[in-house]
Amino acid sequence: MEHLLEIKNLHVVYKGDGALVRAVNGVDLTLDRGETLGLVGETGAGKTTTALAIMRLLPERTGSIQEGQILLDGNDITKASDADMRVLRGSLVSMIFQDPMTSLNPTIRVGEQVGEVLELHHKDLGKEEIEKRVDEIFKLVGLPPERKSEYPHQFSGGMRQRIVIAIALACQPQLLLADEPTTALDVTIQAQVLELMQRLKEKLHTSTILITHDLGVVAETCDKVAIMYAGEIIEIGTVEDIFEGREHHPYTVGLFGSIPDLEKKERRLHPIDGMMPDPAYLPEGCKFHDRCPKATERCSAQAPSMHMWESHGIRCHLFESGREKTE
Amino acid sequence: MLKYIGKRILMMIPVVLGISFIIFSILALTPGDPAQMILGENASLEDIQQLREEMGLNENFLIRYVKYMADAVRLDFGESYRTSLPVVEEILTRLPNTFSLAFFGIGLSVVIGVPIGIISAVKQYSIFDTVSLGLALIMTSIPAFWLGLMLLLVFALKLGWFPAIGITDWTGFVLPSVTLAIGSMATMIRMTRSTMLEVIREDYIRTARSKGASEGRIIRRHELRNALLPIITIIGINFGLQMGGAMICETVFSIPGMGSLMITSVRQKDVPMVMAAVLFVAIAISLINLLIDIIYAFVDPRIKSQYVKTSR
Amino acid sequence: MKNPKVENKAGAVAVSTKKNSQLAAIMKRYMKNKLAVFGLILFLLLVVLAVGADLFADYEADAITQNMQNRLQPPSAEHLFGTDQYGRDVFARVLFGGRISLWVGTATILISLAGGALIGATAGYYGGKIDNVLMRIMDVFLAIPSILLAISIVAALGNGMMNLMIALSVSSVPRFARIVRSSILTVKGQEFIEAARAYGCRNGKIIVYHILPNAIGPIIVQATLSMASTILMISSLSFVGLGLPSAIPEWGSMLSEAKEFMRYEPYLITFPGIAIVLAVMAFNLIGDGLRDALDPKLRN
Amino acid sequence: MSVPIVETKNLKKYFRTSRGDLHAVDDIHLSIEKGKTLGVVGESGCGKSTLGRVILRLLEPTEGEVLFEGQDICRLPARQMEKMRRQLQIIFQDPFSSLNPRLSVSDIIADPIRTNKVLSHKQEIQERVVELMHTVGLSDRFINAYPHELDGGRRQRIGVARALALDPQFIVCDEPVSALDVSIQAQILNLMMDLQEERNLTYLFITHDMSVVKHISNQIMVMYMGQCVEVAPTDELFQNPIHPYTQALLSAIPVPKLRRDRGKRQLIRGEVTSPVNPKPGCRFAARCPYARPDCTGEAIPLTERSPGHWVSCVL
Repeated sequence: MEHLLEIKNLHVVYKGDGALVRAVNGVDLTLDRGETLGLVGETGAGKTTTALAIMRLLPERTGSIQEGQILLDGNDITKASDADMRVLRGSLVSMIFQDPMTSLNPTIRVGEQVGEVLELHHKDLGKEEIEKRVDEIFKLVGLPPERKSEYPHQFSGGMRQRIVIAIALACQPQLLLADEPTTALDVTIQAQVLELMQRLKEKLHTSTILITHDLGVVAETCDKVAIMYAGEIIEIGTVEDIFEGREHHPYTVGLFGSIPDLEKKERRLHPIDGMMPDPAYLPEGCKFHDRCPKATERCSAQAPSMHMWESHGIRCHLFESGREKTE
Repeated sequence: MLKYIGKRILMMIPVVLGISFIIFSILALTPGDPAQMILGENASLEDIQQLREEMGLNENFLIRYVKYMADAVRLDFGESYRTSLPVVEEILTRLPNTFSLAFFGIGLSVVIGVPIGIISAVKQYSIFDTVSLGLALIMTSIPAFWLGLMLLLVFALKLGWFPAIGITDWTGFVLPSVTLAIGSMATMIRMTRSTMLEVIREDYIRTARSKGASEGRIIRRHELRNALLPIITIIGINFGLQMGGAMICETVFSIPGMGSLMITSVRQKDVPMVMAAVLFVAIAISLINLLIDIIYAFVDPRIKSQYVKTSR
Repeated sequence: MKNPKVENKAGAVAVSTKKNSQLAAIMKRYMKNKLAVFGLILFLLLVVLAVGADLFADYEADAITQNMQNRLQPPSAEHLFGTDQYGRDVFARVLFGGRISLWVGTATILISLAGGALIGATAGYYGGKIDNVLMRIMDVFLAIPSILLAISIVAALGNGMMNLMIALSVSSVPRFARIVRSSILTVKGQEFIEAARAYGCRNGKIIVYHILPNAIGPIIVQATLSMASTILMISSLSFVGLGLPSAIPEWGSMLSEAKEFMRYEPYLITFPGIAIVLAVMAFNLIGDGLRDALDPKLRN
Repeated sequence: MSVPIVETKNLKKYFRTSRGDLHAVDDIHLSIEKGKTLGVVGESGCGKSTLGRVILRLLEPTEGEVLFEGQDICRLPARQMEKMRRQLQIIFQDPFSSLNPRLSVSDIIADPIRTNKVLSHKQEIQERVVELMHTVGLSDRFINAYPHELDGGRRQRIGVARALALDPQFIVCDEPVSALDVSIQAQILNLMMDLQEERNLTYLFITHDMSVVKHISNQIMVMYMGQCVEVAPTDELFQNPIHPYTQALLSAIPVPKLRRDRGKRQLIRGEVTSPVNPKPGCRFAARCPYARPDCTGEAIPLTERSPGHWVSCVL
């Protein structure tokens, strides 16, 4: 079976003044039709960079894909021309950005901003036809179509994120990249937007990569989870593997230990000491070794590879010979 | 929208009053007795005293100001000490020259400077960008009157393409307009470039890219409009500078405008003329800025919607 | 509970180990900018020539005393820039003209900076009604083009160096007041000011210790750029005969006097003009360079 | 019951706006016992940050009292207030704007000590700074570093050290971990809880994150549009939320556990508006699924449903 998206050994670097920032270091991912993958990690883990690489929207002068393939529907888009990419963006793959306050153009009516995607990808549609479609999309995301001739500043944050979603889904793309779509919103609004995304996903059968740092959001919306650390995927699996499985990468253990648990009584949290390494100066060996409570000498010398069994994979020497007890 | 325009016009009144008060106060410091000046060296003391009385010069400063403004509202700005004619007449013959000069100057700098700024920003770090920034740097550093002299020397005196003196026909406007345009063109290039660069980095440009829009379309539809909004304000601010520049330029090209009028009047201590001239120029600038504000409100939906839908 | 574990791993974070390394960092960024360094060199040259003008020429003999046998000499080894219609050495006059421009410019900037800082800081820090009244007055001043304001003041007070300084200062105070106010407002809104108030810092100390060091950057930049425009203004006013008495060597008045001879003696208008351009450019370049070096966006 | 260390009585803070009075804090009564934490939760714009600032008198209240150990600090003359400030400190959300970028770490931490002349010798101050840095888990090699050279977690530790410098009794924590990544967030939360135990500190902990607030608080107050809609001991509030807004907030938290009924939860309609010239009655009524005619029109007082559990709702 052909995957909708297959990323093989993706490396992305940014060239700043002097320093070479290695933001993504060999990411492998597959996503099938209709699936939702949660891409989890802390600031600087390389989540957004991965998404931008899929969109081929890395900052022109500084960011570049150094190595690897991104197969979208079987075609390697790392080699696609700019013109071909423009045809794909918005129609086959689209992206939702984090901050709804800044991701809409302040001087264009929201209806036109939604209509523009249709205009770009359905050249055969007439003006009226587009208007009709825009109305439908507005209803779909729960916005009154009468308000399509208003400007972004007249909408609240939650409404704007609905407009952003409308733009992303207007052409019914097969792949949606949602970069922290609810982080900037209040909890009750976040719940509304998540519910909307869930409903649309079921309706449109869109595959989604949901980038987030919130494991709660992942638990509620995703089928598969990939956890990133310092530009690598260090653990991947189904939600069951990640949330209910017994074996985990030590970083994943730390991540879960950091979240205040609503049900447990215990007061102290169990975070990992230290912090993520600067991607301009990555350590030798396993990139997590200097924070890892289980690190051995080998960890600082040799980078571990991903050890898979069934759907669950962990990038750690501890799991070299298959399932091992971590506790 | 009418409400907005009305509000803006009302807001102009205290500014104009303020300007007139400041200028009136400054000029009140002028040494010398106007009555003596008008009547000449040999006038008798009684005559001078009488004229002072007639001109109201013996009264308190504030009362003189109020009287002046009361007359000014009726478009009576007094008579020139020099020619004894109403100052308004002279000013009205000269104001259009200065005004059109400033207008041509700013028009030229916008037409040339804004596109250069846009290309510079889009092609940041290119040779074009470097060269245009370098040019802008030189252009801001050249004093307009010296540039005027050099242009005059080369194109009027040496090559004889344009007249060296006065503005009998349109050719007379060419050199002074170019002179004026150069200075503000530098501002236009730099400001357009920097606002454009800011817009290029905005999130909504990334949104437009992720829709699959082409670079050309992104520039035309998404970047230009947002970048040009601040430029409108800059044009307004620059207009004031241009009026000042035009007045200096006039002396280089011997154009009968407000500049030469003011300079002669200042030298001869013709206070009513100076007062009225400054007031007229300042009001003209305020009007232009008012116009700019209204245009801005029309093109920027964020301001427009505040007034169109007051119910929300 | 015990104290939490103090971090001990060295990590890869490079941090300052000496105090006042920030100034050094700004200098380093500035020196990386070639144009800015060029501006600095121009400026130093200008200062050396202006301050040391007496080493190259004699003020009375070369720049002031008329010498009619020697009038309108083209540039030569003896008179580098030629002589003017009164036979005075143009090179000497350009040198001493630089001294005048620098002196009047610096004095003007200092006066208007002091005035602007006082008004702007009061308005920005106290806010409310005081702010409103002060800023409306400044707006009125800003509505008059500065050259017009300066001309009016010169008209009232008459020519002369002191009056010129007053005229230029009055017309640039509002601009400084604005920039000081806005940079203070930016800093004032930040949480560390609130923190300082929370531990009992008084207003005076907050302004001097917490606000000013953070607000000073844009003010210095503005002062440098204003120096450029002030030099332009000085020469413009002198050019139309409303600045300094014409005997004093000043670039603008030199150009004004040379105007009628320019057709056959173009060098008379060339050298003073270039002098203005270079001086103005020096300050523009330094201002731009400082702005980039101080830009907090580049710092992170 | 012991005497509360901090108390407010019908505390109000209104802001004048062009559209009318914004009731940012409207009639808040609260009391915190020594060594305890009161969590204040609510969505953006509910007035929780304003409340924190009014309690510290960084903003003057429009009406009402703030009592610290029984003394109304809002009526203290300036000199006495300066002394009082040593007892009351604040930790901010933004680890970027809360530290003066022109000061080194040692100057930032030492400034409160110097300002209040707690210590005068350079050497003593320096020693105290190092001690404070160790207390918050910072290596003293950062003593001459500048804030921009450090990451968010370390900056936040500096903010904590600065707040501790005067040995205060009460600290307002205004979203101190919201800008941080989870693992760093957990480090800072642990630090704050340790400090509380060690020094018997009292916290007012402002946050929008229900799971964080549950973790650190003894008592929680839920705010909506400037008003307190429900206040209760932490466990009581989570087990038995009464106000529909509290219920909605709790059900909206994404829980990092797999549930059978994934994605199905109680949603509330609409969004928060700002409380400008609000009408009397329940401000949540417009979004409330159980709204009735008697929700609006009259002010709804807080009533005690079970010991310590107060709710403002007609239901």
